[in-house]
Amino acid sequence: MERKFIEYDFGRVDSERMRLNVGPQHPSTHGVLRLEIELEGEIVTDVIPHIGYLHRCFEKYCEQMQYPQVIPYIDRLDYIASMNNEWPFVMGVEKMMNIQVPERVEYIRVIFAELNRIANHQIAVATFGMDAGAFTPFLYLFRDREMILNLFEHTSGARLLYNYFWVGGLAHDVPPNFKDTALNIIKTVRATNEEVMRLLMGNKIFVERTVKVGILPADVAINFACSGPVLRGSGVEWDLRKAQPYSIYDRFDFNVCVGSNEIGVIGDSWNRNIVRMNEMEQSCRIIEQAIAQMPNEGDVREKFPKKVRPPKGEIYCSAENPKGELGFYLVADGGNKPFRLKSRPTSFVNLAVLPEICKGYMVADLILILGSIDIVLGEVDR
Amino acid sequence: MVKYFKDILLGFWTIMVGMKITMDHLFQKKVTMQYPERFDPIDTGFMPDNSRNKLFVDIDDCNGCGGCERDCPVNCITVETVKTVPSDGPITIKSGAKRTLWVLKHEIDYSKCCFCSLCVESCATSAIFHTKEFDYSGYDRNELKHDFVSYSDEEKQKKLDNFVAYQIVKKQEDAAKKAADEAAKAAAAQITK
Amino acid sequence: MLVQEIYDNLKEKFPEAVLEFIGTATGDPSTVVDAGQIYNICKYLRDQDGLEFDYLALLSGMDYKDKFGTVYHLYSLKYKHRFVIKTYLPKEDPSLPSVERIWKTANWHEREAYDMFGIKFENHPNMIRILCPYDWEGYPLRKDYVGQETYHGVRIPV
Amino acid sequence: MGNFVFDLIGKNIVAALVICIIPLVFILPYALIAILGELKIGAWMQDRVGPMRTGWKGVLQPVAEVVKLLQKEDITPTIANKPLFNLAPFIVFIGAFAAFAVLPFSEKFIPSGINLGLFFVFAVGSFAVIGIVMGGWASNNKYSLLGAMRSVAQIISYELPAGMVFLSIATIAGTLDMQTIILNQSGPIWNWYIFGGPQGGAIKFLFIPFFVILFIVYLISSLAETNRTPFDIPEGESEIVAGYHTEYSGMKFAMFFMAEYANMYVVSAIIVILFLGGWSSPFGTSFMDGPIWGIFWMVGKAFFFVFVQIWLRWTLPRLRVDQLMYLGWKVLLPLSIACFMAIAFLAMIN
Repeated sequence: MERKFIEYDFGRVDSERMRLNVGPQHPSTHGVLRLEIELEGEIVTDVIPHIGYLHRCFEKYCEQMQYPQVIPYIDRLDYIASMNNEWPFVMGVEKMMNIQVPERVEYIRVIFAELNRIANHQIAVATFGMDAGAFTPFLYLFRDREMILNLFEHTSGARLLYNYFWVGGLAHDVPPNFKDTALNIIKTVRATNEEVMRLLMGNKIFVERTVKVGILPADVAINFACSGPVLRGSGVEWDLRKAQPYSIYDRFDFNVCVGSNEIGVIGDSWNRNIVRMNEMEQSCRIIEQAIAQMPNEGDVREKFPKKVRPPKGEIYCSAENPKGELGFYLVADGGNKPFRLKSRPTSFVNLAVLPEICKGYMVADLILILGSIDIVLGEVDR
Repeated sequence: MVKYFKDILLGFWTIMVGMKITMDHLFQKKVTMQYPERFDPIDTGFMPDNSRNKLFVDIDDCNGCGGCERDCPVNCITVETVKTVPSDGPITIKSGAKRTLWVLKHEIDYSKCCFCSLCVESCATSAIFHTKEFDYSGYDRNELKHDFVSYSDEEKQKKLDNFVAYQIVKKQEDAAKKAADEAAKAAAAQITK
Repeated sequence: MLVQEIYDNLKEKFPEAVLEFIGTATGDPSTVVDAGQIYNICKYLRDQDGLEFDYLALLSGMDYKDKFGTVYHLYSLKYKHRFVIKTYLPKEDPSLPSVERIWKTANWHEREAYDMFGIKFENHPNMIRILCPYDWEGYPLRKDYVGQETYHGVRIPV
Repeated sequence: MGNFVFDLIGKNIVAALVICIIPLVFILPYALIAILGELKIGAWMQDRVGPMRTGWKGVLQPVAEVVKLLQKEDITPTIANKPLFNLAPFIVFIGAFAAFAVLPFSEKFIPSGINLGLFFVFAVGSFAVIGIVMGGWASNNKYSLLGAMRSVAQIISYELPAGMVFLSIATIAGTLDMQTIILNQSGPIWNWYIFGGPQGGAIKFLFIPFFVILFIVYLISSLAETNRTPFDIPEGESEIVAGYHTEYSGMKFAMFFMAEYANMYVVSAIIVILFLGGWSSPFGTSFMDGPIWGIFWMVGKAFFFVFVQIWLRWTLPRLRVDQLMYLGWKVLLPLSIACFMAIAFLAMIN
């Protein structure tokens, strides 16, 4: 694919390049990220990300922790999608210990993971809009996310860091009016999405700001091992839920959303964002199907093992997180603590592509590209 | 040229659409909750029964097993215990089981607590649980440490002394018993000889 | 393609460099290869028709107490198969060729492995620390790591 | 148009001072109201309730903010160029304040009834850019410098379409005097320029589309000149932190703030004067008309456009620098020139 940059002839202009530190404290670095950028006027010629400001030795801690104690730490990786984070770890330990979790648990897990995917994409779209200067859609989306968080709070007891998926089951059963609440949430999410499509995504200014900005060709995206909406925005149809169906995802009918040339160019910021908008709709569909199929009765805690002690061995277990593929490479030595737990942090891998795609654009575009990658610094730095 | 005018019109039209949406919202019902006035933590609509807030330990129910201390991922709980002695009499915890340990210290550092609920899960007697209180603060980090044991220092010291004294007594008794046993054994051996 | 077939294919091509096949009762099987040949093997795995591992999911450094190691988790988006390669490295001065030129994503993963384990990757364009401060001493994820007591005059709480 | 203050207390220095102070007395309460409007309208559009703590329903919030800004430590960066750094906010404010000299409030009251009112507004309108560049450069901050650079390009480019709009109105009105322009439009509502102006007959309807386009062109240019969304590029919060006023704090920041709000009123008032009949009543000369009602109509109409600016701010995302230039040079300028030529032609055959 041909890469289109804003053409600018540096040769003839006798000017000094400016080095600018974007961050660690900057309104739109989504946390404590420092980008050392080199500017030619307003054109970005080089970007060097400096990360690690939020590094808190996650992997070292995990070696000191028993398996159930690791889960609260995993919550704090990508603190916007904690439910999804817990899943690959729990799934990996269950596979190692050969635990078959009950049907009902699988359905509840799917519903919560998809609800959290919606919540995450709402934040991603909202903050992306705010990077472009539109503040109002941000609050509309946050208002709806509040409903999802309320449901999570009524289920797990916490709003953000759930510690809900446990090895062999779930920490609590769902509240009695769970199905109605979930369906109500879907209704609201759809209504707001339609509104955001008109207010933000359809706005000509926003379209002009995002199309043909930060074009990430498919081969580069694969080479950089991008995943999630960043990869799918580049037109690669790769979703772990379809490619290697884990849990019960093969029972649901949903589409993998990919970027298109309809508005903008495949792989630009606009496509990454519209993939998120469409994925919310697909998540709604999955939740509807899951609620219809879900068994009503059953104990979510019946398969809890007495002691979580996976046998000696190693496993790489990954799941399709809202931001992409989150995996845990777990090496167990037969004890009650992991010998080594290496995470494959989605945002870390996706952020690595930033210097590749933002050269030749303006500072304002750099911020938008960073927003369209949708990183969480808790996960980048661990 | 057509695209030029189309773009201008499209830009104008989408701005109008956006302005209509914000104008509609101007007259809609607001969703803000005025926090301290309209917030009632007892109201289940705001806070569910299993919500995870400040921890509380019912020390009369705590048998001092230390499970919460072991299961805490952030080591915010400190439990110190001493064994009971027969002279304390037949004592039980609130739920009726026999108490074998005096809890001398059960301290939770709320500034470290991560509200994961693992301690609640591990407690066999349900002595530790989450309350509905969540807005607490202090001017010093140490103010957020809370010790649930209400014994005075003398009482604690007395319990420790009791235990130590009992250990000595027990040791002597054991020694005496052992000596008696050996004497009996020796006597028995004598007899068999 | 099954993991066993890929292993056989690889063994045929690199009889010297492919050392061992570890199949476990639980979890993923993996293949141990010679660290010095890792670049050639990875290049083969990416470019060979029928294998085409174009996606490096994860590159992790390892400390097995008696030796170091690196683990590569590979996907093929086309054939949807996975493969795991391992290398073992000596305790003294561990180093092996970088695969950054094959998969760009290895850039940051290798920097992280260097940061955490002190494993050096040859031919890497920018072999500096990534998560720890640039002037940090020691390699934190090593099993025998002892932390710094002070950093720029600030005491580090244990 | 005589000035009624001079009539009242004679032509002396006290009268001159009073005339100078009246706009200032107007700006301060107006700025408070506009800030409150910004907070509240923004909140309501986002389904929030906005500030609720200070006073009844939070109406005293802007007062609290001003008091906070006054109390704040006034920080000057050590490496800043101090004289320029300290001077910049005042120059920006003077630019906005000077425009009030020729803004009529009613039939009877205009601080300075010079007959080059439009030209004067145009001239002092570009004054602010000097202050912005001064502040941005003197702050010795790269973000401030970027903001200042953007601001210059923006304000200079949008002066042109605005100038074309002024020119068209001057052509049709035959004057640059504000009061005369308004007097031309007095009478019933269809005498306003946006409805084709005072001329009668069928040719009036030929004028309407061009005036409407000019009206929109000026509305957009005015947003750009006051650095309001979607043209708040010089202070684009998500990109360059706060642009040219990143390093300012306390009272000097308040000056920038006040200048922005004063500018909002100035451009709104000019829209009202040029297209919507200024202080004249929409019900003709017989009903709700007169000097006192004139103030009501003038300020009321201007406040509506202040509201529109706030409304746009909470609706739209921000443009990029090159798109801003594209819009200014390739869309607004050709459109305004075309409209100017059409209007001149129509005025000639009329």
